[in-house]
Amino acid sequence: KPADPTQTQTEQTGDVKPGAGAKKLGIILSGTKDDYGFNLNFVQLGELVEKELGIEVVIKENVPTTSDSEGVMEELIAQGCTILFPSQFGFLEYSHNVALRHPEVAFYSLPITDYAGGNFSIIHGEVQDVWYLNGVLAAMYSTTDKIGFIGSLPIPDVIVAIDAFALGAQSIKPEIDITAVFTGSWADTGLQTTSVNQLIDSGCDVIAPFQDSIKTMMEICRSRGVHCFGCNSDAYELDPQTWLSACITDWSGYIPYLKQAIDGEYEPVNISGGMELNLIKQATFGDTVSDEIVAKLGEVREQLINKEIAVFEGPIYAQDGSVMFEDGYRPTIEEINVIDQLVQGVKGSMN
Amino acid sequence: MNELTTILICMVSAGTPIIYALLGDLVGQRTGITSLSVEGSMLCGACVGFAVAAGSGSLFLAVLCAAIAGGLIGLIQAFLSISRKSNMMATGFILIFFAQGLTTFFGRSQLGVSLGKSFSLAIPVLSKIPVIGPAFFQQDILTYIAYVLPVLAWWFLTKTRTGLVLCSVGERPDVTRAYGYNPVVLQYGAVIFAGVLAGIGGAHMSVIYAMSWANNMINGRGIIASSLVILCSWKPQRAYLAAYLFGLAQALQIFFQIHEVPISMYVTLMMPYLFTLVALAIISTSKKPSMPEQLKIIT
Amino acid sequence: MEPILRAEKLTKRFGELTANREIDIEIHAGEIHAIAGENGAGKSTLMKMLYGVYQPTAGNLYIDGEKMERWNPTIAREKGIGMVFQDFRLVPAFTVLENVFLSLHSAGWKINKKKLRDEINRISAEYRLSVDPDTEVWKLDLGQRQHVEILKILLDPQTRVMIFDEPTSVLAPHEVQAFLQMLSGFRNKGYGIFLITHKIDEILAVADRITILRQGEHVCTFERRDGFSQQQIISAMMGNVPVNFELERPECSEENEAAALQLSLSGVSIKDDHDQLILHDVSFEMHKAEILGIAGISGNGQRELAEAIYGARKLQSGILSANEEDISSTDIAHRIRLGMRMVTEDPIRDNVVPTFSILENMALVGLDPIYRHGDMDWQAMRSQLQTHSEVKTLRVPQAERIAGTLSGGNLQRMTFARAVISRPRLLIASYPSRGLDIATVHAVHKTLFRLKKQGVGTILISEDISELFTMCDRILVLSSHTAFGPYCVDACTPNEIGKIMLQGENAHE
Amino acid sequence: MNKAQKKPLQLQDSLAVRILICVLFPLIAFAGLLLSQGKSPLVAYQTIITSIFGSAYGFGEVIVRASYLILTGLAASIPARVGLANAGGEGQMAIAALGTAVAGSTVLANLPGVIGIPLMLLVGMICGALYAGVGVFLKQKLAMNEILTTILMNYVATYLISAMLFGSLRDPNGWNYPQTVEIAPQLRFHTFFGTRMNAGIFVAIAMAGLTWYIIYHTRVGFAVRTIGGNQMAARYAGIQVRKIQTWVFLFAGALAGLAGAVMVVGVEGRVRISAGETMGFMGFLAAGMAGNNPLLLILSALLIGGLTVAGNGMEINTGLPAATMQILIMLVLLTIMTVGGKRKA
Ligand SMILES: Nc1ncnc2c1ncn2[C@@H]1O[C@H](COP(=O)(O)OP(=O)(O)OP(=O)(O)O)[C@@H](O)[C@H]1O
Ligand SMILES: Nc1ncnc2c1ncn2[C@@H]1O[C@H](COP(=O)(O)OP(=O)(O)OP(=O)(O)O)[C@@H](O)[C@H]1O
Ligand SMILES: [Mg+2]
Ligand SMILES: [Mg+2]
Repeated sequence: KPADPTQTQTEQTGDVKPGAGAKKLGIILSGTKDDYGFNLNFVQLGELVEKELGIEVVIKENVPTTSDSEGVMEELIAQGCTILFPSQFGFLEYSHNVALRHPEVAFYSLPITDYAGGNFSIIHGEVQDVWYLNGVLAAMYSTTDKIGFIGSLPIPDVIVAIDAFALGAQSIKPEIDITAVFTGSWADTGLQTTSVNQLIDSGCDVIAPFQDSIKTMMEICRSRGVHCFGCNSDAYELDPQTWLSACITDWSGYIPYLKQAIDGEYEPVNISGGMELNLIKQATFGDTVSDEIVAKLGEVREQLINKEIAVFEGPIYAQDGSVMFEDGYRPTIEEINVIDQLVQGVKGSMN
Repeated sequence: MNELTTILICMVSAGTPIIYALLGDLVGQRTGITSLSVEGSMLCGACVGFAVAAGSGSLFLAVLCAAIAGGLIGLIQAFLSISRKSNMMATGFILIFFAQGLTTFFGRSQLGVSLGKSFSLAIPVLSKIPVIGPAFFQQDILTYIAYVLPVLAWWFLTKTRTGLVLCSVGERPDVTRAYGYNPVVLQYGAVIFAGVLAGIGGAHMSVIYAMSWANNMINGRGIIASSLVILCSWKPQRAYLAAYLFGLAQALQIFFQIHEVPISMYVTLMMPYLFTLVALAIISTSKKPSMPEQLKIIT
Repeated sequence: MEPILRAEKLTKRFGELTANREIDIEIHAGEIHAIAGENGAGKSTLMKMLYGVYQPTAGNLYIDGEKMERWNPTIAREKGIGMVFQDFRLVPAFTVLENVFLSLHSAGWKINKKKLRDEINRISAEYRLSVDPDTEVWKLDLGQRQHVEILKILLDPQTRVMIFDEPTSVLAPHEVQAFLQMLSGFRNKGYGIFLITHKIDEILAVADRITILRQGEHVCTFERRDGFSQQQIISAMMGNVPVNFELERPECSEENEAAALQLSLSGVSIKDDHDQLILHDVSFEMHKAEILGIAGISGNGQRELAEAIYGARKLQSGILSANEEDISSTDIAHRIRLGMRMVTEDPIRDNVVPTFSILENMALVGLDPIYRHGDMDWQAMRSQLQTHSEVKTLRVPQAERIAGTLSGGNLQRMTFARAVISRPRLLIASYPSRGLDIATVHAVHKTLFRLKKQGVGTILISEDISELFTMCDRILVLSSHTAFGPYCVDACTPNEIGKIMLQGENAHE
Repeated sequence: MNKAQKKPLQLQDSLAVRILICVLFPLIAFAGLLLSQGKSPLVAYQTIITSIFGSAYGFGEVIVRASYLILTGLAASIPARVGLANAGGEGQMAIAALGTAVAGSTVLANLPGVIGIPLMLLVGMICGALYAGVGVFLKQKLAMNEILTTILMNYVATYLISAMLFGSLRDPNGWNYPQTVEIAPQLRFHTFFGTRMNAGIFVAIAMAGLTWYIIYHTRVGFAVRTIGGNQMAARYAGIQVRKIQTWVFLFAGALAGLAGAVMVVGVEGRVRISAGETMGFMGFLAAGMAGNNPLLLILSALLIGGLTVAGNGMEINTGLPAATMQILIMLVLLTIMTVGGKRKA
């Protein structure tokens, strides 16, 4: 097996930039590729990378979010990957450890933290704007004015999503009824089924899941004649009639950074942004979403991008009536990321 | 909709797959063999059942194929734990992971597939009864079968020759042999039967309950079903109690959250396991031993 | 006349051990054919081959003169051979009726309880068997279980030959007579019967023919028409070695007696396994170095009493004391330290670890454990074992043999020897001579006497009144939930004791 | 013993042939799957060697996994020797990991490593034993079947840990993600050769050896084996069966707990939601394959660890989904069960 000249050189001199001349990009997933959710999202990244940058993409599924992932990353590097995408927060610390050992490899991590530097970059797509849009969509769409949200575990992304979603919906119908339940797991089919059925029985006609695998919930919604959002990936084609939309990563915003790295001009970045940076977007709208709603969504989207409005703009009250953000205050992304309360008007509990 | 009805519907649908797997393994355990692999059989049944139902539109074919798929896992369990006398629990775990691998790999093509039809079948008059009608009689054929299955199993195990011989294997295989029956054949039959029923339970889970195939969708329900046999004290008629209690607890996991019952969500999520522990504590106070003797020797 | 079943040069080997060597044997209709021999002579093995449980290593079987190519219990049953095993072949969790149903292949695929129950009751009435068809077998005592076994055979219309392996060893004395009469009844109906027993008088009473085995070999066969005597049979079994079975009851020396353990019970009540009071208000004092017999029909609380004294069962009320010390609520370990040892009525179930070797089993409250660097020194313990004379006199099998493969008699000898070599001060022996051959029974008795001389007391539980009278100083009788006595053997007769045993039962009913 | 009487040597009786079957059959079967997917089996199999033996790192990974599996395997196999079954290694390990992580970031955080690390391990053992203690308590006091209770308590443990990690134990500086505070750095095991390999493996092997010695060479072990062979006989020999059963069960829990502690002290440094997942079940499996023999367990744990690592490598190399590797690993284990079974004649 001929040694990779770039790699050898890197090890010897160390002055070649991380990821320079990369031939392989590795993506580390905690679940399986085809979940019509979080992990499929990264498969779409892989496809885009292969198309736009012409380098090979290796995806490693089912990696536990423990230090075992370090071994997997080492193996990926051993097999020639010089750009790595550890997909989620669970890999953060371990990928950072590996990054320290392998300065020749470029890392792109997604969650907000302060690990950026050296060969370790953070590009975070902020979810609140898009979930706000989803909330607007849901409120306009619902006829019963009851909406069910199926959360997994109360991690920051999920809490921010529920809150943003509720605020969006309340911006259209202030009295709208949003019920949030948690299944305690990312993809328990049985609990998903029970949740959807019981939410529909209690009057919900729009379901918004924050789950890894949404197929089952789509099917139940379809069979019971209600509508459903997706989560983290564009699964419009699953069922255009039942599908509403979803908050998904806009990988086009990532490609320039990758290209820079391959060209040997890697600079560590620590970016957090939303639709304005093309890091995140709303997925394809379902066939039943009316032009009127689409138009309204377009309006709000512009306002959000122009910062005319902000999702979390005070006064914002928590469930118990306490003030989360003072009148007129716009919290920073770091502050948003550590919200640990549901906003007023949401039924449900995270304790 | 009436909230009680909602809970009952969820209870029945969540309990049905458990009834199948539980009764299957109960029969197996009566011959002295524990098949933890019913979890694997359920997975295979769910995957194959869904694929066949989606492809053919026939529930009958789907159930048939699911039963065969589940039975094949049962066959491997039988071969290893009977002919090779391997450790049953370890074999069970291996088969669970094996089935996970197989179904994840071969089920990929089914992940995005829709059934396109529902197999529910309301029973004419009964389904009109308020509250319980929609809960118990607006279900599907597999659920209705599950209503009579424990009674059937009870009748089979206590009234027929095959059933009695089968139970005698779990008590005293040497006596069974002395009576002129072949314990090995019976054990094979029972363990394969456990796989078959679990496979059908799996098909219910994917084809009827969730109406889709998802990776690892059984998620421990088979392991629970297998251990609920202990809660049933190896008596099939208690399967109603065990399975529907577990189903009820699953329904309440979400119900309590929707209705803002002031209990920590972690406690509501723990409910199926807590319920079972409490039920076991209550049942364990009765002294009379009912465990098949051969099971004792193994554990 | 053609024999129903004839075996030719049957040989059975287990590994290096030849359990049966080239044995010829046959059975005719309407005869009782007794098989006798010492423990381990190969009687059970031979019968198991005749019934097809074991495949012979060599030799042939003929039914009605026809050579059998394939032979197993199912075929045996079809050909009319039935067997009652030493350890019964019943499913304890099932009722009598269910057990009978399973054994009767002709009874259809579905159980018809009414029909079967009538059938059972009919046969029971005919042969005076006492079984309730709807009781679970685990609730029955051994005699009743035997009746169930016999029922199973009788209900099968095919049956022509019945094999009984030590049937009387589980019966109370008053039941033995009835059983032997029943056997004669079967013979008169034309059944051929194999009867294994260690009791010569039983053989003399009913056998038409006797085959004697010794160390796996056929010694000789006696015919009743040629006449035979007890002496003849015994010398054939023992290999013509003259044996003196006379015993002299010894006295304990005073200094030994001073050191002995003295036991007393006052107002003791005990419950049985089913939470019923089985013994009520039992009080007695045991003298030092005394052999105290416990007489009574089995099931009257003998086992419970023994367990209570040993600490395996708790007292409902009353006080148990040893040397004036109240030990009512102490555990087994404490009583072992006090010097109590117990050989239970079912040593295989209660005293033996089947996966262990004889040596390892011997180390359970027997051989003193010897340590080297904190590690158990099995080598030294083996040498230690050989120094005990009981190992030889009781013919304990080799130290390396795995307990699970030994015959019941062998294991019984092992447990008894173990208790003796562990320096006991009080020995509780339940039915120590049950299922043992005469020579071994003699050795057991001699050992008990020797212990007595050394100041060791014995509680001897037995149903055999003559054994009790030979061995004991005093006899306690258990009957109708109470203890009568103890009676001094010199001051009463076996007849009186027998009466108390039965009268208690009558009063109870 | 009875060599003379032994049946003629059958092909499958030979150890070499057995091992060959265990290696060849899964590889051939799996090659079929690879070929059907248009992948080259040779390239894939080459990765097995390179993943495990190609670098110190890969080998270290095997060792790290084996150290958990040995401990959870012991936790499953020791109770089996006194007639009990512990299916709760999973929960005991997880709870112990949590306890260790909390201790390591609070009360023990300021201790030097020499004192702190042993105390950390002790905390893990106590937590594991306590959690197992619930199961054995319910068994001895309420006659509740310990298999069922321990299995259920695995699930309960998951939710307990979730509740803790999302609640009071959440790291305040962890960007609101569910994880405990990291333990003090001096309380971590030193790792060797730039791999994740650490002293955990020595702890595990020492425990396996200790268990083996206790069972086969001490008076307590003799009592344990007696109980395993015949509880009644043990009782009549004055052995306190229940007491020993209880202590053995607690010891088993302590070993599972030690696995949790080793995980935290060795490689993780803190606890996250899925820490140690399936290690309890895999340990059960390893124990079953080893026939509950502590020394063979070391081998089966290394085997399972090696297979997982090789599986990762092959997945990356061939681009096949993770599921195929799971199939391969389980094929190997199934074959071993088939060929290596019939331990009890
Ligand atoms: N399954 C077996 N495996 C090995 N050895 C055996 C087996 N069964 C019996 N033996 C041995 O064969 C010999 C004969 O045993 P058998 O049970 O036939 O004796 P027996 O005459 O019935 O004795 P007892 O009067 O004690 O019942 C004994 O030494 C016994 O240990
Ligand atoms: N639950 C029950 N129902 C009805 N009868 C019972 C029950 N349990 C025991 N018996 C009867 O009680 C009697 C004593 O039973 P058991 O076999 O326990 O006696 P034992 O203590 O072994 O006597 P021994 O030690 O003298 O042999 C038997 O006749 C049995 O039929
Ligand atoms: Mg015998
Ligand atoms: Mg009795």
